[in-house]
Amino acid sequence: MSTALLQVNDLFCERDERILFEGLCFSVTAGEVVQIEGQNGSGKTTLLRILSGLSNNFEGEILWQDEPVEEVKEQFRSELLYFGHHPGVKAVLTPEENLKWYAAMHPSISVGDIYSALEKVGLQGYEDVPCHNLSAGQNRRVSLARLYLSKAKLWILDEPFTAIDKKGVAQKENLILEHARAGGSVILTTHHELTLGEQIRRLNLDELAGT
Amino acid sequence: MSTALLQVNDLFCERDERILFEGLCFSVTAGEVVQIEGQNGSGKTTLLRILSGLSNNFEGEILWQDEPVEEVKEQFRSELLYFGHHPGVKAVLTPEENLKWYAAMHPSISVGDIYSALEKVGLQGYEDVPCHNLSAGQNRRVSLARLYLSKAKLWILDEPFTAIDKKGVAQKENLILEHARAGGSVILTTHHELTLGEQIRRLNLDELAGT
Amino acid sequence: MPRWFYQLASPRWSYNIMGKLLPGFAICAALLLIGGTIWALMFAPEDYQQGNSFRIIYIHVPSAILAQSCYMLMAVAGAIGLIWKMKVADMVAKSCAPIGASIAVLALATGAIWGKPTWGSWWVWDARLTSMLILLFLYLGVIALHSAIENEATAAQSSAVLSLVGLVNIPIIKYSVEWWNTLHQPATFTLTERPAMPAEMWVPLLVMVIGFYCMFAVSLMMRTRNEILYRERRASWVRELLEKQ
Amino acid sequence: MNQMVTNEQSKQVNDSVLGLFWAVLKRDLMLAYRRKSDLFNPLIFFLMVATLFPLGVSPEPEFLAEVAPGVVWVAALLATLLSMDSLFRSDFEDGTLEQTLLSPQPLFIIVLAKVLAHWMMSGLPLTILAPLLGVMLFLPSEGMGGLMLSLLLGTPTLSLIGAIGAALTVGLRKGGVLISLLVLPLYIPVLIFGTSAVQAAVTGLPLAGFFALLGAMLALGVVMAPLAIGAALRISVSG
Amino acid sequence: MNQMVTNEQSKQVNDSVLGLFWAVLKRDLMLAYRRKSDLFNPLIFFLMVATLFPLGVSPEPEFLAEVAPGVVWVAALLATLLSMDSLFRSDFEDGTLEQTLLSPQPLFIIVLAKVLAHWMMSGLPLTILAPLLGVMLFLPSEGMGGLMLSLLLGTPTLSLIGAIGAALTVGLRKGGVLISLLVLPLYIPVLIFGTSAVQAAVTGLPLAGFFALLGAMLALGVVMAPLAIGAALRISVSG
Amino acid sequence: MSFESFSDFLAMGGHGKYVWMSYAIALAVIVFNIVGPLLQKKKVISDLARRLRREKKAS
Ligand code: HEM
Ligand SMILES: Nc1ncnc2c1ncn2[C@@H]1O[C@H](COP(=O)(O)OP(=O)(O)OP(=O)(O)O)[C@@H](O)[C@H]1O
Ligand SMILES: Nc1ncnc2c1ncn2[C@@H]1O[C@H](COP(=O)(O)OP(=O)(O)OP(=O)(O)O)[C@@H](O)[C@H]1O
Ligand SMILES: [Mg+2]
Ligand SMILES: [Mg+2]
Repeated sequence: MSTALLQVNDLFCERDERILFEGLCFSVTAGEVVQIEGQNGSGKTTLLRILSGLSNNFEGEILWQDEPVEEVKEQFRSELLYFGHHPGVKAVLTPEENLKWYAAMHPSISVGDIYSALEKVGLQGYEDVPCHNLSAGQNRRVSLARLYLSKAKLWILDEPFTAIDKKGVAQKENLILEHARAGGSVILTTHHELTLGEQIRRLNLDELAGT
Repeated sequence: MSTALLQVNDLFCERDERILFEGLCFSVTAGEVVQIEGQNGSGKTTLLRILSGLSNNFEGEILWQDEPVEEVKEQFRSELLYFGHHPGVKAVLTPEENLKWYAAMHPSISVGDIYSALEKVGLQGYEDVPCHNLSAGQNRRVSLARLYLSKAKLWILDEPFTAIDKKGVAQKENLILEHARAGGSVILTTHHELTLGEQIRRLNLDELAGT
Repeated sequence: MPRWFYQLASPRWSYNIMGKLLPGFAICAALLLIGGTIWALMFAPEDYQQGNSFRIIYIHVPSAILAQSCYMLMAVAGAIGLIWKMKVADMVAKSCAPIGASIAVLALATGAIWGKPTWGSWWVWDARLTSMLILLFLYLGVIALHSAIENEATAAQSSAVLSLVGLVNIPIIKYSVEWWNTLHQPATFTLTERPAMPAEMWVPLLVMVIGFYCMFAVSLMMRTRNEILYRERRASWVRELLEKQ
Repeated sequence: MNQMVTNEQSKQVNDSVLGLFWAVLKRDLMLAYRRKSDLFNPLIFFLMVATLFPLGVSPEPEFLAEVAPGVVWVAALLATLLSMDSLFRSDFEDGTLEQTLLSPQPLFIIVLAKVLAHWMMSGLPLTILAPLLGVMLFLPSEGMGGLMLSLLLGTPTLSLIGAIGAALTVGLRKGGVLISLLVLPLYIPVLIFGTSAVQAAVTGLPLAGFFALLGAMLALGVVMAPLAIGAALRISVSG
Repeated sequence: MNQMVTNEQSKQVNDSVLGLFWAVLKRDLMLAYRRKSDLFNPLIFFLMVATLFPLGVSPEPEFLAEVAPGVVWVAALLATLLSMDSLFRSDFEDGTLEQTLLSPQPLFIIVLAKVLAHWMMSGLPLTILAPLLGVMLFLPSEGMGGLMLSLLLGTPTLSLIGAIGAALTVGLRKGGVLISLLVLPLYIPVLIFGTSAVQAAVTGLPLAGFFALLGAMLALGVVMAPLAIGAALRISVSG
Repeated sequence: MSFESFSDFLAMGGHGKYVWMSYAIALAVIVFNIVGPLLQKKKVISDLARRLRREKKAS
């Protein structure tokens, strides 16, 4: 039995008097891709922020490799890649500078890979353009380049495909599969139709909601 | 022959020394849905902003019902609905207040329709919640409610389906078709796979780009 | 609209005509400035009150006058660019700003230097000085706004609006400052009332003023020509021009 | 008959213009009320200056009385200036400014309403609070009327001029300061006439001239500034 | 042997900490440089006060000389305070703050580097510019040294304290003013010691005591404030 | 000629420092306004020429 990377026990979250989910239990093992589904406002983003440790607006227990997350924060954070609604791209910096800063925040990343990552997301030639001069999709791509850089085991991706064109989406899907095959785990949400097929597990929040 | 609502002649636009499109000619007649295609950074947003009159960073001629747009600005604006990357929703206002303001900006809209529009986009029960307490998709839905309110002939929609769930997308597609059937025109961009099928005309910017 | 107006609107025509005018102005400027300086420094009589520090006037007054005219030109050119969408006017307006600012700095600096021997301090909050300082701020604002906007056309339009607003305000500023000053500080140092100058004094001053204007014209035309070249870099005539070099 | 129709029409247009004005004004006031910060920022700044100044410079009443008109006016000016940047910025960032510019309604009215709303949240409370500051800074009581009236006439002009700067810099990522640089020189006449009026009030000199001047500037501003603001907004957004 | 390994390790850790510090500092300075506004905002504000004050209050040299220390210090304080709000806000809005908090690197160092960068763009230029203001306000030349030194020691403390307020309010849509309210009371001791130092310098009294106090506050701030800032940031983002 | 000797001329009746400083600044400003555009022109032309060559090569 492969032990769970991330284990969630009896999670409860309420916003504005509305219960988003309660008694939520699931675990993510190495090699798994989990898609959180649910309609707009069902609490996907809220869940992902809780899992990543950004929000402590919940009740329940989250275990990272069988230890409570709060106790292994350091280690958890160095194994985590979080991609939120806000892409975390500074508009006045160039793609290269943005990624360099990200590398400084994550000591496991080597700066040399940045160029190849930018090339892989189709931004060659734009390394030196300030991000506010890039299109919406190009801005997201800068942030997505982190997927190529990161050495993290667990990826938490909140609608990573927003504003990305079809070719880009297909490429990112492949990347996610590869990551899973190499023993990583991915938790993601998206409203795009995925072609990942069988390899992915779905978790629907709509059914879990209270009133 | 139906005369063109919007006619574009020999449009040229360049950004940062890169020609996005040149010699672009097309027209949109009543009842037509035109999808602008192209990969990230190909200039879709730029084109839509030019068409809507927000940007004058171009060379060429744009005609609205056979007259240069600059000369019939007032009239053009009252016939136009523009939906951009930024949804134009104030985070501290409630959905209802946001739409009321929009109605004030467009005298043809009657305030009474706001509730039914909010209901149609699935925001019943959220009329009084400040938008910063709504999810990403719900925020977009507030802005999309304008589609139900507007009496405009020409809709220019820049990735209207971002962050919207599948059910929502299907509903919006229907709405667009209905608008076209009723004699309106739609110009839109999206990276979602549309199911509109034959009724829509595609315009690919990638082929038009210069070097 | 007269024909020359349309021709002026053509960058190429403007480039060429400025190229033809330049040498003449340059020679005038050089002769007037050198001659005027020699006259001012060596031959003009010294002032009976201020002694030789008075010779600063030959720099100070031309620069003070020029700084103001330059602003006017900038605003008018900006307005033409804004209303008739004339590119060359935009370029002229853009070129005016750094020149005007440097001249305003010169007026301020010479004024401050002159103040030390006459008033005993480098700076006093006098009406003229204050309004000159404000003029400098107006220039700096236009320059800063222009350089902050990446898109050339937008930058030109924005700066034009700003300089026009400034132009409306200049008389108000001048008036208010003068009035404020008389209210607070009854004329300790009057700049306006001076003994009528003898001709030996004001003729060189006039020479210097004209010299400064010529110098301004030369600098302005050179900057505008550079601007035209850069902005019209896609035009065939610029390419031909470059190939010839 | 014909005459009447035109009248009717013009009345209708008038009504819709007033409705628009009111809708924009209401929205901006509501925004300020919800955000709170915009509402109190200038006020707190104003009070801060009044507190810090005696602490930092000198707490002696005679001294403070002498500088009070100037300090209050400088504080009001800075408070307005600092609140200016946010006037159009949030509208720009969330896309409502685009929507405003694309609406068929007259921009002049919209802009005027926005500036009025801004003034009601900066200049007006400052004016109302001014007597308190006056007391804190030992301004002689003869000066109070002059202080309030001069602020009442002067601060709308500050808002109008400042809005031009805000509109010019709204599209700029590097905005922010620029606005101070652009607007400050234009503020100086208001400052000078304003303080002169208060000083005249304190010393018992005639005031009417100053108020006439402040009023004239305001009138000029109301007529001209919205045009400049509107033009500047269109330019900024198109860039 | 064992000892050596530990040394080696701690050296490596040290290196990586320094590297992180440097990377954050560099990025923030670059951001400021690109945006320009953050770079010049406090400076321009500072100059503005120095220009407006004589215009609004009184242009007489003797009077100005007397108030100069206080005015310069109040201006520096306000300039710092006003620039504080933007310290974490843009990071919060574009999601980089989230990324920072999720990084395995020590937050203490990151925060310290950010505050240092902020100071280098506000306090430091103010200090360098202070003599110019001194001249414009006719501060006696004996006071210059004291003015600069007191600003050099005092402004970093202002940045550190202000950053706590900025961190506490960053998640709030109604932030903004709140920060002034939170931070101002904590600023007052710095203001008082700072101006006292300058006044002592002008009158030729001994200075060392004031500087020692300013230095002690700074030392305390460097050790304690980053902890508070880090905790405040985590709380704000989780809200 | 208002001056007896060259040293008189330099001294300017005790105000030499001020007068010469003013004229020096004036010279600096004039030089800035003439040489600045000249350098600018050189740069523009070399920039554009380089671009032209690059485009030629590309096509
Ligand atoms: C920073 C200091 C000073 C500044 C900014 C300044 C500025 C000005 C300005 C704006 C003018 C008006 C030019 C015009 O339009 O006719 C002017 C003229 C003049 N200034 Fe100054 N000034 C300064 C100091 C001085 C000093 C110290 C003196 C001598 C005591 C002086 C003597 C004059 C004279 C004689 C004129 C000619 C007046 C006229 O033609 O109407 N200035 N200055
Ligand atoms: N403000 C700007 N200044 C300069 N160049 C810009 C600016 N905005 C966008 N660009 C450039 O213009 C090009 C087209 O951008 P645009 O936003 O129109 O793309 P798009 O087709 O909408 O892409 P996406 O699918 O990512 O939204 C991009 O390559 C970008 O680099
Ligand atoms: N800051 C907040 N304060 C209070 N309630 C909030 C806040 N943000 C979101 N909510 C509420 O929580 C619910 C879940 O929001 P969440 O952002 O998690 O939805 P989501 O599933 O990610 O939706 P989407 O598909 O639109 O992104 C929503 O109904 C929303 O009203
Ligand atoms: Mg979400
Ligand atoms: Mg786009």
